[in-house]
Amino acid sequence: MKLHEYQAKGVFADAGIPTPDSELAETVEEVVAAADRIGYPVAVKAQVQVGGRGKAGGIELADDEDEARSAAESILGMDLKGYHVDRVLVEDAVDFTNELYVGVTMDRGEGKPVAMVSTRGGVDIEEVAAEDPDAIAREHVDPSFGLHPYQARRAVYDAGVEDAVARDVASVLTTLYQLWDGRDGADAEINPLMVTAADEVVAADAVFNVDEDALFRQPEMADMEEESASGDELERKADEYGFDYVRLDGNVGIIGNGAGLVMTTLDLVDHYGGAPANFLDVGGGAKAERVSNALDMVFSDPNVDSVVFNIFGGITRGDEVAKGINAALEGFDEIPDPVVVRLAGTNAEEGMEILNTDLVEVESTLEDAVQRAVELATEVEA
Amino acid sequence: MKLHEYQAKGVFADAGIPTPDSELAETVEEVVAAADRIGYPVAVKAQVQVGGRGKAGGIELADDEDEARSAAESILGMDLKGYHVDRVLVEDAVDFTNELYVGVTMDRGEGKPVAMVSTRGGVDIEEVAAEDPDAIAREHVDPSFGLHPYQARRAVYDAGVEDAVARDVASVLTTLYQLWDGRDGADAEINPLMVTAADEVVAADAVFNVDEDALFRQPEMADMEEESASGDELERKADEYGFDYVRLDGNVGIIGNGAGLVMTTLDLVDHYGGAPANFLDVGGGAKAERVSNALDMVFSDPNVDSVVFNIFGGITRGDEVAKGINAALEGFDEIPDPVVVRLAGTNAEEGMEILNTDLVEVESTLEDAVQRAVELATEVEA
Amino acid sequence: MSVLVDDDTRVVVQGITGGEGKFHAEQMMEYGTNVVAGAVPGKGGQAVAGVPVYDTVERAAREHDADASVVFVPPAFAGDAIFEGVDSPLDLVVAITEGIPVQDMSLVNEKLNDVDTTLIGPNCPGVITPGEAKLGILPGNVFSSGSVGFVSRSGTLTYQIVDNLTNRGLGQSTAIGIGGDPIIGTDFVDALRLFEADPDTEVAVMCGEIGGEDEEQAAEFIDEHMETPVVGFIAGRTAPPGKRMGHAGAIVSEAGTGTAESKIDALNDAGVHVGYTPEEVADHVEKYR
Amino acid sequence: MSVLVDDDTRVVVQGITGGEGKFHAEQMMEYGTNVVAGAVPGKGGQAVAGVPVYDTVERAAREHDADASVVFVPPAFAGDAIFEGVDSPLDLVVAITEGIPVQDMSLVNEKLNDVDTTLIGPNCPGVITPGEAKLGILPGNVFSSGSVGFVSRSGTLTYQIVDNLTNRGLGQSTAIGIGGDPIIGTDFVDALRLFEADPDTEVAVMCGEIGGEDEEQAAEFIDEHMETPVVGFIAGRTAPPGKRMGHAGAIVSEAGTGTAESKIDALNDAGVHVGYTPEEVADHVEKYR
Repeated sequence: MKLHEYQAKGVFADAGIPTPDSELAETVEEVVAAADRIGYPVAVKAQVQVGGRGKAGGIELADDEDEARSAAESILGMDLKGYHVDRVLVEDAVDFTNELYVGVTMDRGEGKPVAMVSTRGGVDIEEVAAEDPDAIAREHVDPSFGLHPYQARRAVYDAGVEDAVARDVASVLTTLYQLWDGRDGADAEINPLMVTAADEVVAADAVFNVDEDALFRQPEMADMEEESASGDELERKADEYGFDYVRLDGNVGIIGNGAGLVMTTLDLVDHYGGAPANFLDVGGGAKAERVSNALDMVFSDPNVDSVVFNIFGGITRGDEVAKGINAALEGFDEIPDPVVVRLAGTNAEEGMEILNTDLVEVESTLEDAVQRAVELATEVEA
Repeated sequence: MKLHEYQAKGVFADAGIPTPDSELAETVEEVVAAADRIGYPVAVKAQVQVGGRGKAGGIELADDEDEARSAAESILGMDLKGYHVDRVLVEDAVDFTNELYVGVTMDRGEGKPVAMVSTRGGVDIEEVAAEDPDAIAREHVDPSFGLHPYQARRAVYDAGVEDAVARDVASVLTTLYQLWDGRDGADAEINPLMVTAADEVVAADAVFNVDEDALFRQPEMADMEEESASGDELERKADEYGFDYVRLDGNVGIIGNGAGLVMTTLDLVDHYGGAPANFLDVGGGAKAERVSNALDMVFSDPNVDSVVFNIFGGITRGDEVAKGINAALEGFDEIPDPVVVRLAGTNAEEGMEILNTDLVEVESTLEDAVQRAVELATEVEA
Repeated sequence: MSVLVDDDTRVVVQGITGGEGKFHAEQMMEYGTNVVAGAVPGKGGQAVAGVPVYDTVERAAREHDADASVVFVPPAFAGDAIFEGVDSPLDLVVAITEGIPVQDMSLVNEKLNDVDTTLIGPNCPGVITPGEAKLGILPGNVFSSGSVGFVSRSGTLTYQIVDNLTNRGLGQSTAIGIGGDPIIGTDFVDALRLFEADPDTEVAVMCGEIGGEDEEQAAEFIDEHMETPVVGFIAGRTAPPGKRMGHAGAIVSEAGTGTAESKIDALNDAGVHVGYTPEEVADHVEKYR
Repeated sequence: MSVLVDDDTRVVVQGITGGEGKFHAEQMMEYGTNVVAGAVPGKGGQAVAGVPVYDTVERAAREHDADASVVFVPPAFAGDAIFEGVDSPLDLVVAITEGIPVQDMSLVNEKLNDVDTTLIGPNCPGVITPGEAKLGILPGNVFSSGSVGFVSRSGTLTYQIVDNLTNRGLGQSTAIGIGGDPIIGTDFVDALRLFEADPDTEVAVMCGEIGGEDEEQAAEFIDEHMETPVVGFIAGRTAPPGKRMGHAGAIVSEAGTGTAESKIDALNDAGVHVGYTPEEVADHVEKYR
């Protein structure tokens, strides 16, 4: 779960990290009023959760009221990489001499948190990491001890941060780690952490992503979780249904249980010359309602020409899954796209017998099911 | 640094540990008013930091106003093991079915915190520990992880706490550990943790000692540190001077630097047939003022008949120490008791030469100095 | 022979009084697993699925000489349950629970460095030695006894490929579902090391997926330390970069590591035959019989 | 020969820009200690006492191939400084600082279980191999080179007894002040183990005090593992129970353990001659020449 920039800045500021004076605004007049209060120049920044807002026109500087008004008019209501901008952050435009990067994340390879500092802030840090890994000082943290003060200092000195702000940057990194640790952060980043001519540091941007699995114990973070303004209506729907769903470019709809098996089904569609339309993992079990929701999702995608429904029963019994599929499909007046079903695992044979072959085609192996779905999609396409 | 019961209860209550309704009172009228508000029966408890207050008459129960008044009259102003009682805690007298013990301390042998639970509360837990160690369930804690929830539960179940309150006792232990950890506790204890007929738990007493060395980062605890109402005026004086001082029963005053060396000097006094009057460690260095203060302390003790002043210079130079001793003694019109000085270590010889032998006797070995001081004390005594 | 579990393994079910815990305790016993006790705080003294329940894992383990546990505890409490299993102490803890906060697992991971306990999972189907014992939720009927050591990040994909093997008469020595979470106990290298040391495992199958570098590390281990032949499978070849597909593991990082291609290349370089379909995996395994 | 330090030991002084740090850095160098650098955050690039100062211990150690440090950092920051020394990584960290919060040392103690660094102290005078190197604040002139291994909880008492030894011509291989705090790095057993393994230590002296059970554990170790003869001294025989005498270690617990009597008895049972005065210690040591 990602916080908006303004939310993350609020969290950081409450913890004592310096942030620029700023105000959230939803109308042009609010933008102008905020800018007048803060004082020019200001930055007007679209509050949508996409990277590269600046390049996409979602951030403008304004030196006076006219510019603020025009920035607000151009950004509010704009469509930014599929996201509608309905709020902007009006912020004191900090005059800086230097831009740093400070971040904390989980290094899954090590199973440990890692705290990072770089003097190459203000640019895409992943590019820096790829081109010049040594430009980022990294401290792996034993999470039971937390980030030791000496580690924060070492990261700062190893990164080559100038002496005048070294102590302040170490303090920001320590606070960021504590926030990350205390609020179940997934990623916490300040990029750039600006250094001003007066040798002060200011968090000019703020990223804070929370571990979704930990929201139960982070009520404040959960409160900040807003309807994720996903650009894709189907992905929004998947969120509602509680499916893992990713929309792709092909025309073979795919439904299955378990991420690995669904990915494998995608791979097989590709292997047999088809193109997957989506990844859809219904998860454990296959109650009629979930089956129905899954089919609804796939049928809603106009690109889909055929569907392969692949369930490996495991503990769930195949006959129950079959009943669920029958019930779900009987709810449709007309089946929008041909569906190929393959059931395996416990009571798979009983399930295959139960399936209403007026509504679905049945195959007994994964390979056959995928090939048949690819064939059907090719026929429809033709 | 020990908190008073009322302070510790405040800290515990703020952290969510149930404590009885109570009120601090300094006069008989305040006691009665508090008791009326709380409702009878109440306990009236002397707020002095000594063990065994109950047996010594420092705690009385009152069923009505007359009893409250009489309890207040007898306890307020009393002398309890050398401590003047000027405040009492008036407290709802909890009706209990069971008394438990819950505590957290540092196990120095293991270098780890230990959390403890026993169903043998309400009595001297050290006696329980000595007679029946298995009656106390102990969980050693890795301080980097803190007390795991399963450890709190395990301590409670291993102690044999009844099911009805097991969860609440585990929760109290967890909170107590967090307080101990977060507030730099030395010892944190609830004895007894009462179990009521309604299966509720209530902290009927509260002990919280803070690591003196950590007071710099525990401003709240430091604020609670009051003038420790020590029963012994000399020990109060030692606190002011910043000496480690313990008053003993003998007549040979002892001053030295370093706890081990001072203890050894005591042992030698005993070894040569004398009786130490005190332990006094002046610590590192021996500036004139500290020497003077140390001599003032020892001379203030009417039991003292002679003094042995034993300094091993180490990095401190013996000639400087000697100058300090001279200057200090020259400040006295008359030296109250004979002083034997022995200096060793760096520049010891120069120091011995400098010493004003009109004011002090000089010996060149520890053994000789102690023997001479014992002799002098015996002469005076005779 | 087998690794990790066999019919001597004495199992405590943590969370046996919950719906899932009780159901799978029964399923495990039906399969033949030696489930000796359950552990649920506050439920000590009860009996569930025919075995006694204790308040603490330590007591359950002590009373019944248990050496393993299976954790069916809700995610908010599962990290603590794993610590409890580790500290009881048990040789093996299998954590089925899905959705444990990643910071909890990072703490568990730190603890595991200092102890001898093996953790399988979390968010995994468990481990099975066909015909002897299963610890977890794997459907026993898919598996058959034999000499293929099987290790996989994915649950249902395990069932799928094992099914292909079983249908060809290629039974398994032990199958280990290591789980798809970002931080897990036993990883591919750990599992392969066990199979390498097991005289009755004649060929190993490792079933990976995009994301992370565990498969690449496994390839290095295979190259340097394994005599036992290994057959590979990598799910997610067609996953677009930067998209999250179910498992936290299944994120392709931007920098081009962790892709299916890099994993398959690494495995091929280590002499591993990588199947492109489940049937191809079975084909490769068959060659090593 | 010696233990822990010699003239090859390359020393970083943590806190070298402070008054104490600078003074003792100079004293150590004057004694012959190979002090190669200082480390103080924010003071990198300066030079103090003739050696360069670095912002981090790691950089100081890397640039100068250092293997040890002495910590003269105020108590509020000393725990962190010890962690930094351990993690730089150094073989030996000697912490002189007095008054470190005990919970900080408990965390350090936990860390030391997992690493190879030896910690001496805190709240100790340091360690000296006479004629070669001293790390700490011990007055070098009291010590003389020889074959007595010396270990003590107490600073000035060490100087006293070593002085008695030196005056008799009983020089020391290495003298270790382990410190009087409740939680310390190297304890008696660790130090005695080093002396037992050192071919040039012919007799060991351990100078303990009331409180705790370290001396009793040392007695057990001597009984079971030592060939080298040991002479003992216990300070605080006349201390009344329950009184705190300076060192946190010097508290006699109520239950009767940790008393001078129990310690002396344990040592006697292990064949250790215990001196009742510093001179008696020297008498006993003399017998073993």
